[in-house]
Parts: sequence; structure tokens; C-alpha cells
Amino acid sequence: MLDMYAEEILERYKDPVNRGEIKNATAEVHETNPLCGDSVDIYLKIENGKISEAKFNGFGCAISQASADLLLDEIRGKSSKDAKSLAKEQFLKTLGISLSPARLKCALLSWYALMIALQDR
Amino acid sequence: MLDMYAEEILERYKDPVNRGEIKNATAEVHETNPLCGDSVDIYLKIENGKISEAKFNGFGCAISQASADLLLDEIRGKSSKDAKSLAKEQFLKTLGISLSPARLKCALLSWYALMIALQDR
Amino acid sequence: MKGIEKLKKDFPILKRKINGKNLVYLDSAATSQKPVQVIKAIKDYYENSNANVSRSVHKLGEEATEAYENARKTVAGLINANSEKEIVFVRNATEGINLVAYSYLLPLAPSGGKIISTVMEHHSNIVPWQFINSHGMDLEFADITKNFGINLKKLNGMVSKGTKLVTTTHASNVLGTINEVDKISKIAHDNGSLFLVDAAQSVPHMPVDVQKLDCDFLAFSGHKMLGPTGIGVLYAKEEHLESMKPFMYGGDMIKTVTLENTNFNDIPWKFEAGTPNVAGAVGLNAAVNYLKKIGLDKIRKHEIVLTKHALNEFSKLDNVSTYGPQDENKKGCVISFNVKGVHPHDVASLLDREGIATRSGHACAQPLMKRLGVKAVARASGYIYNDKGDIDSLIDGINKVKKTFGV
Amino acid sequence: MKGIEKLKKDFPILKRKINGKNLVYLDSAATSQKPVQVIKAIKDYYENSNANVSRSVHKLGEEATEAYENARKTVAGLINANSEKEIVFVRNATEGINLVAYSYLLPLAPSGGKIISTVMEHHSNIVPWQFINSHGMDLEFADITKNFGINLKKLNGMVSKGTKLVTTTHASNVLGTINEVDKISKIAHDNGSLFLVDAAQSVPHMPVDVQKLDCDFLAFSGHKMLGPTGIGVLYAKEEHLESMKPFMYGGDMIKTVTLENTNFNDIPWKFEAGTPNVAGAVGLNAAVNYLKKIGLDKIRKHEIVLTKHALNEFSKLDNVSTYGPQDENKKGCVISFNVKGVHPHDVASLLDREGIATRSGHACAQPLMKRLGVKAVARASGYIYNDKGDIDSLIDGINKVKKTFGV
Ligand SMILES: Cc1ncc(COP(=O)(O)O)c(C=O)c1O
Ligand SMILES: Cc1ncc(COP(=O)(O)O)c(C=O)c1O
Repeated sequence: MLDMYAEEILERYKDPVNRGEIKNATAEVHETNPLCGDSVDIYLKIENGKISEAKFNGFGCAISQASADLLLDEIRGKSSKDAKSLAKEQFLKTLGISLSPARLKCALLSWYALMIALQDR
Repeated sequence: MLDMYAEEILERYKDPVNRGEIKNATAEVHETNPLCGDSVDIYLKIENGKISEAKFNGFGCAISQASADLLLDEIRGKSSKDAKSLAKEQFLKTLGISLSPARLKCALLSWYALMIALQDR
Repeated sequence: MKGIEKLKKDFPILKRKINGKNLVYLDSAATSQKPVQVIKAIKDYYENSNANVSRSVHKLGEEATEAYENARKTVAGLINANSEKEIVFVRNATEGINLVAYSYLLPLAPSGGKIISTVMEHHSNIVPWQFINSHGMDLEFADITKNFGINLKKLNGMVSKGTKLVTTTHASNVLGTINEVDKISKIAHDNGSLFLVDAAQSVPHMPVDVQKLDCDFLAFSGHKMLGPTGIGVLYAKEEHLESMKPFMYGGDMIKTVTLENTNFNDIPWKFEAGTPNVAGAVGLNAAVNYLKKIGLDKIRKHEIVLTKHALNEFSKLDNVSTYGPQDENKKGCVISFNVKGVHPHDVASLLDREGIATRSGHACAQPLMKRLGVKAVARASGYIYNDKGDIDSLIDGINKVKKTFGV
Repeated sequence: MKGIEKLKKDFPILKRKINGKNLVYLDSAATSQKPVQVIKAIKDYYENSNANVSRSVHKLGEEATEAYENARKTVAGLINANSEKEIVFVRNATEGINLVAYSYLLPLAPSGGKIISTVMEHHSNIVPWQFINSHGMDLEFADITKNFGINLKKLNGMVSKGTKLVTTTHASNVLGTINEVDKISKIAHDNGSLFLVDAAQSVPHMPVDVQKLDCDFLAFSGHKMLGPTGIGVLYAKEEHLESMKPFMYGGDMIKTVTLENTNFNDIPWKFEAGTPNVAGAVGLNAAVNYLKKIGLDKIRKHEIVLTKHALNEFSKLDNVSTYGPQDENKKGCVISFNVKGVHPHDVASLLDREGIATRSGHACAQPLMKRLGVKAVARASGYIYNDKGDIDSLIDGINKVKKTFGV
């Protein structure tokens, strides 16, 4: 398990590879954690049932932002069906960060946004 | 100090000497302790500023009834002014019963009634 | 109960001398004593994990939050709630009932309808409804039968389509009567009314299953079930909690606040404003675990044996009347009584000299006193740490009272 | 403070290791830690005197009642109330404020009028007033000045004859600002309004005299002043308590109950329905005695020294902003701050690794966050058991945070 503040996570936070907007996105979701003010916007372009492009914008702690960045790597190129079946536990495993209960919400913010974005797909 | 259930108290409870009513009383007060349902009615006949007759009726615990009986012995024949100046502490001293805090209220029920009865005298 | 001697040892207070005599504590219907396990849980919490809950990312905060939410799960398990979301922590049963009054019934009151309670209730299940009544909703009280149960026939006749709430105590704190709450639940629901159970005297003493009872609300107090003071529980079906308005407002019960507007938190936190009684929940958790380890069915059986013995001994006393069912299977371990010609306060004071703690007065049930035609009663009530010897001490004590007063 | 090392020893939790490091507890504005004296008082109560209060004639009941009412006297003495009748025990400051909302303001709301609070309040002093606002009374918020105090000029302009309540925190849980409550009291009273003080962050830390402040209501929590969770205090002037409606209904708050009608009890019991948190009051009593023994003025002086040191050290840190007055004489020992580019949660998580407990988030003051133009803050807050060494550990910790994030 990675430390919450492992180099890899901090790099993702400081230099996210998937940060940005998609102009003509086919799905777009804004999700917040009111308790700490964290927010992410997820943009997807879904073509022929496949996620061809994925970007996010947002504000928040290292965990919420880095995990959003990692999540989009994980689902890009997948069918929306496959992406939708990504279980919470599976995603946390992929993240591989050792998280305290209070910080779980941070790590899952983008995953919740993704699930909403894919709801009717 | 007398025990709460000394012979003298129990005698007063079982065989009060001042129990009864005064038909043409000049002062009459009904006082209750709603918490335990104790009640006393005090009847006084005040002539030329002097308490010539005093009776009580009531229902309640040994302490409330015996102390009512003792109180009337104490004030009969006194001027209403003197009776009115009978302080709470003084009366308790006269009673001479060792009382727990919860039972103080019982002992003082008749004293409160008396003070109300003498209010405007 | 086997091993009751060992169990008594868990309760430090039972070693106390009162007026030179061993304490015989027979006032558990008022409040229960606490085992070392509960006292220690509170102490350990303050010595190791104390912090504010819910909003913290530091270690102590996480431990405190976990301890608090864990207590909620334990309580949900005890009464077989569908989920811990249905458990709201309050101060005591009284606050639980007031929460239902304010959050569910007060908004309905101006448009009428009816609440039905009973004459055998504790003041806490009467006075809140008089408050709602003063805001426009009718209030009626079901009577008791000569067997000291709720008159179901009459109750059935009282409930109508406009009835918003039927409420009754599960077990009477005066008569001991264990009410047929499953039947009352059906009567309420058949008429579209909700059903609230005052479980202050049942949850500590017997298995209670909210799903079997099919009640909408159920309230009880931690302090009567070996737990600390200052913590109680309101159980409510999830759908009700979702639709009800908040009760108290402030920190922790919100999601977002602006000067203009507030979004409330999810249930159950929506109903828990401000810093909760965390140590209270921790103590209650320990109490429930203690009770579960013995087994609530075993506790009930023990109390049936105790009650039977008490009823039997009381029946031999001249000039002593008792109030309540005479069948130990139909009542909790509560004996209310009067010695002829002796005020209950005098009974309790004289018993206290023998080290025997009993209650005297109206037992917070003045309407029931009136219905029974008495001003007050003396009351002895037992729990897991009492044995037949305690009942025998009580009977000896009553005999002394009788001798003192020459009855 | 002289002898602070000796004093630290009174707090068992401070011996704890967090992630292998000594605990440095800097989250007392959320909740305080408890000295052995308080923990022992609770334990002793349960082991020796536990019983239900008010209605009992047995020995334990008398002892419990005395302990409970004695706590009321101790609290009345602490804040110099006219009489212990003016002390109502509640769960926490939040419930105290809600009591005023429900019992005093709600009945007035339909006929209009205005409540004035401020933008620097804790949610507990905002959301209850939004509730009253929804019943017809206006609600306005006074702004803060650039020195993080309440803008008295603007406040003065807002108060009018129709103002029913002016309310403000005595000390801010975010900025530390100690407000000029005596002046605000005068502004309120000159306009015929009542004045409520949220004293959750002042009573634990400095001498507070309700007669000098001349406030109508004052609320605070036991758990922030070395006392147990689940007990708080509402002070109110006797005349207000006398005329106010009850809040919760049930046992203990009544004199007589019939099915038709209820006579309520005298103050303060009229406002305390059901079995109270007796052990909580006993613990609070011990906490107040502990604070008084040290002396509230000495505690305030100690915190001024600590705050001065903290302000000084923080001012040397690059890329770290703080929020609140820079004058230690004008603020409590609360430093809210942000490290540039680092979310407060990450600050707190990283500090936690060093054993340093701080808070992060909106600190239950979202409107103030908005006013300050931040989403959240990290917050360190000190109390009697903290010393300069703790501040130095914090500064070291923040430097580590900066290094980790390359700030
Ligand atoms: C200024 C202020 N007011 C009110 C409160 C609420 O206190 P409690 O949660 O104990 O009700 C707090 C504590 O968080 C506070 O800091
Ligand atoms: C039947 C019943 N209901 C309600 C209550 C009120 O409990 P509490 O005072 O803990 O709120 C009691 C306890 O006295 C009770 O016996």
C-alpha cells in the first residue's frame, strides 16, 4: 500500500495529467464534499459506447485530486459499461493508498462523480 | 434531636390533638405539596389580634401531619404578630426532629400554610 | 439467574453500606446501577480517545468518531433496527418523545387530527402530547381494564382515520404491566396512524425487536439499562426520519450553511445538533454488550422468577395492597404497593433505614394514581443484580414499617 | 503558567503516543481533554451515589440530588449569576441556544421583529435563527471589520425598536477574536432588544461575569472546559426564565399533571424534562472546581503568553497565512491558518503523523469561510495543558508539511 503522501500521489496532485475540460463533452458532472469544500468536475466523451476522452477539474486535498487523476487513467478507453462496473472497493485497491476512514470520502469523490456521469449509459 | 419516627411523632400522627375544623374560623388556608400529595388545611380563630383557637385537617406522611399538630400547639394563645414572626428555622428547632433534605418540605408544609393564613394580619 | 452472586460483584455500589446496613437497591425502574465494565469504558474513553467527532482527520478524532458510530450499530443490533441510520442519540426517553412531538406532530397539529395515549403512561408520554394538543390536535387517553392492561376494545373504538399517532408504554413503570404492543400496533396501522412505543421500561429488561413490533417510533434511556446518564435513543423508521423536520439546529446537523440558507445533513445526524454525548454513547455501548452477554431472554426469565417470588410474598402481607397484574408472566419486576394508614414516603424512609432503596410518590404517573384512586404509592423494582434475598429483605422491612406504625 | 508540567500530568491522555510520537493536542477549541479529577468524580459518582434525582427519599437519591444541585451552584458561582435558579442544564451550547429559540423567540416570530447575529458565528448561532426566520422574524447578520472584530457601527445601524434579539459569540472559534460584548450589550438594550452571548469559547478560557456583561442569555458547553460530554449550560436572567414557555415536556418539569392539564415546575427545573445527565453535572462540577483552583485570570494570562508566542512564530513562516487579530490581548488561543497550495486536510493529516492534533475544514463556520474568501482552514487551538514547546512542535510540523509539498 502506498503512503497517503507518497511521491506518486504528490506528483499527481501537483502535476495531474488529466486536468482540463472537454468542450463538447457527452457527460459532465460536478460533485462536492460540502464538509471540506472539495470539488471535482468530470468531463467524458463517450463515442459508440466507449470512453474516448476523460478530463477533470477541481479543487481540494491531495487525495481527492490525485485520485481523480488516477481514476481517469483507469477508465479511458474502456466501454462505459465496463467503467460503470468498477466497484468502489476495486477502485480503492487500484489506488493502492492506505487511507484513514476520514479520508476515504476524499478518495472516492471522483468515483461518485463518475458513477453519476455514467448513470444512464 | 428526635428521630423522624420517634414515639412522640408517631403518637402525634396517629392521635393528633389539634385535628378538626373550626366552623367560624377567621382564617382558613389549604396548602398542598403536589409532589407527594400531602395536604393540610389550617383553621384559625383570631380575636383581638390573638389566636384563640387553631385546628388542622389533612392527609399525608407522618412528618407533615405530626408537625402540623405540633405547630398549632406552638402558636395557640399567641398574638398573630408573634406567630407570624416564627421563623422557619425556629420552628424546625422547636420540632426537634432530625430531617433529611427530602423530608424538610413535609415538615414545613403546615408552616407555609400558617404564614399564608397570617399574611395580612 | 445462575452466577448472580458473581454478577453482583460487577456493581461497585452494591458494596455500599446505608445506615450501617448493606444496600438493597430496589429502585431500578427509576435508574439502574452501573457495572465496572461501563464505568471503565467511560474512563478509558476519556483517558485514551477523547476528541470531537465527525469533522476531524486526526487520530483521536477518528477513534472518537468510530467509538460513537459503533455504539449506534450496537444499539441498532440490540433492537433489530433495519439499519443504524434509524438510531438517533438523544438525552433520554423523554427527549426522544419530544423529538417526535416537535418534528413529526407539531407541523401537522394546525390541521387537526388526533393523538391517542393511555392513562397508564409516564408523564413523559403525556405532557408532550398536551403541548401538541394546545396547537390544535385532539388528544384522547385509552383506559385500563380491571386487569391493569390497556383496554384494547375501547382503544379500537377510539382510533379513526384522522388519528395521527397512537402511543403507549411497552411496560408500565407503576403496574409492571407488559402491554400487547403488537396488537396495538395493528390497531394503529389498520387506521393509517403511526405507532410510538415508550420502551423505557422494556428495552432494559427483555428482548425487544422493532421489526416484530412493527412500531414507527421507539424511545428509551441508557441510564435505566446499566448505561450512563445523559444518553438515550429514539428509534424511528428510516422513511419517517427522512421526511421529518429537524428538531435542534446547529453544528453537525448541517451539510452546507450560507447566511441565507442551510442544507441539512443525512439521517440520523440531521437530528443530532452540536457536540453529542460521545462518552455517553461509549458507556451505553458497553452496557448493551454487557446485557447481550448475559442474554436479554435470560434476564427476562430471571425477572419472572424474582417477580413471582415477590408477588407470592406480598400476598401473605396483611394490610398491604399492591397494584398491577398478579401474573408474573404479564409484568415486569415492579411492585407498587401501599401499607394501610402509612404514607408511602414514610414507608420509603423507614425502608431506607434498613438500607433498602425504594421509590415513593406518584412515580411520574399522576393520572394513573388518580385512576387507581390513590394519592401515591411505594414502589420496589428489581433488575439483574437483585435476587430473592433482596425481596426477602424488603418484606422484612415492610413488616418493620407495619410494626412501627402499629398496622 | 508556573507548574504547567505538573498540570500536564493531570491529563492521562497526554501520555499517549500517536504514530509513535508524543501527542501534542492542539484541538481544544473543538473539545478539551479531561483531568483525572474529572474522570474520578464521574467514577466515584457511579460507584457510590448513583440514583435518580428530585423525587426520592432514599439515601442514594438524596446524595445524587445534592450532587446535581450542587453542580448548579458551582456553575452559578463561576459566571456570577444572581442565583442558581438562572442555570439550566442542557446537553451543550447548541441546545442552550435552541432552547432560547424555541421558548423565547418562536412564540414571538409570527408577529415579526428581527434577530441580529454576525457573520463570524459558529453554525450553532446561525441555523437556529434561520429556523425562527422561517416562522416570520427577520434575520440579519452584522459584518466584521478588517481587524476581524464585529463592526459595531454597522451593528448599531442595524438594531432598531423591532429587534428582539442581538446575539454574538464572545470569542470566535476561528479568528480567536474576543468581541466587545459589553458594548454590544449596551447597543442591544438601548434599543429594547435582549442579548444572547455564545460563550462556548470564552467561559473555558477567561473570567466571565454575566452581571458585568449584562447579558440576558449565555450558553456554553462542559466538554470544552475540561468537563464531560453531554452537559452544557444555559444561563438566563430569572425574569426571562419565569416568563418563557417550557421547551421539552415530561417528567421532572411538572408540578401536577392530569389528563387535561399540567402545571409546570418552578425554574430552572421547568426546562429540564426527564432524567438529567447527573453524572455529567457531577463531572462539570469537578471541572469548574479544577479551573477555579488554577484561576481563570491565570488561565487567560497563560493563553496570552502562548498566543503571543504562536503569533510570533507563525509570522516567520513563508507561504502561511493566518486569519484573525494579530494582537494576543484581543484574541483567544486559536490560530487558523493555511499553507499556500496545500489543502487544510492534508495539513492536518501530515501534522497527525507527527502526533499533532489540529482541526481542518470549515470549523462549523461556513459563512465566515466565505467572508474570508477561503474554502477551509487548518486550526490550532491551545488550553491550560499546552506550553510553548507544543507551539514549537506545531511550527516544526508545518515546516515538514511545506517540505513535503515543496512549498
Ligand atoms: C463559538 C462556538 N459556539 C458554539 C459551539 C457549539 O458547541 P457544542 O457543539 O458543544 O454545542 C462551538 C463549538 O464547536 C463554538 O466554538
Ligand atoms: C415508562 C417510562 N417512560 C418514560 C420514562 C422517562 O425516562 P427518562 O426520565 O429517562 O427520560 C420513564 C422513566 O422514569 C418511564 O418509566
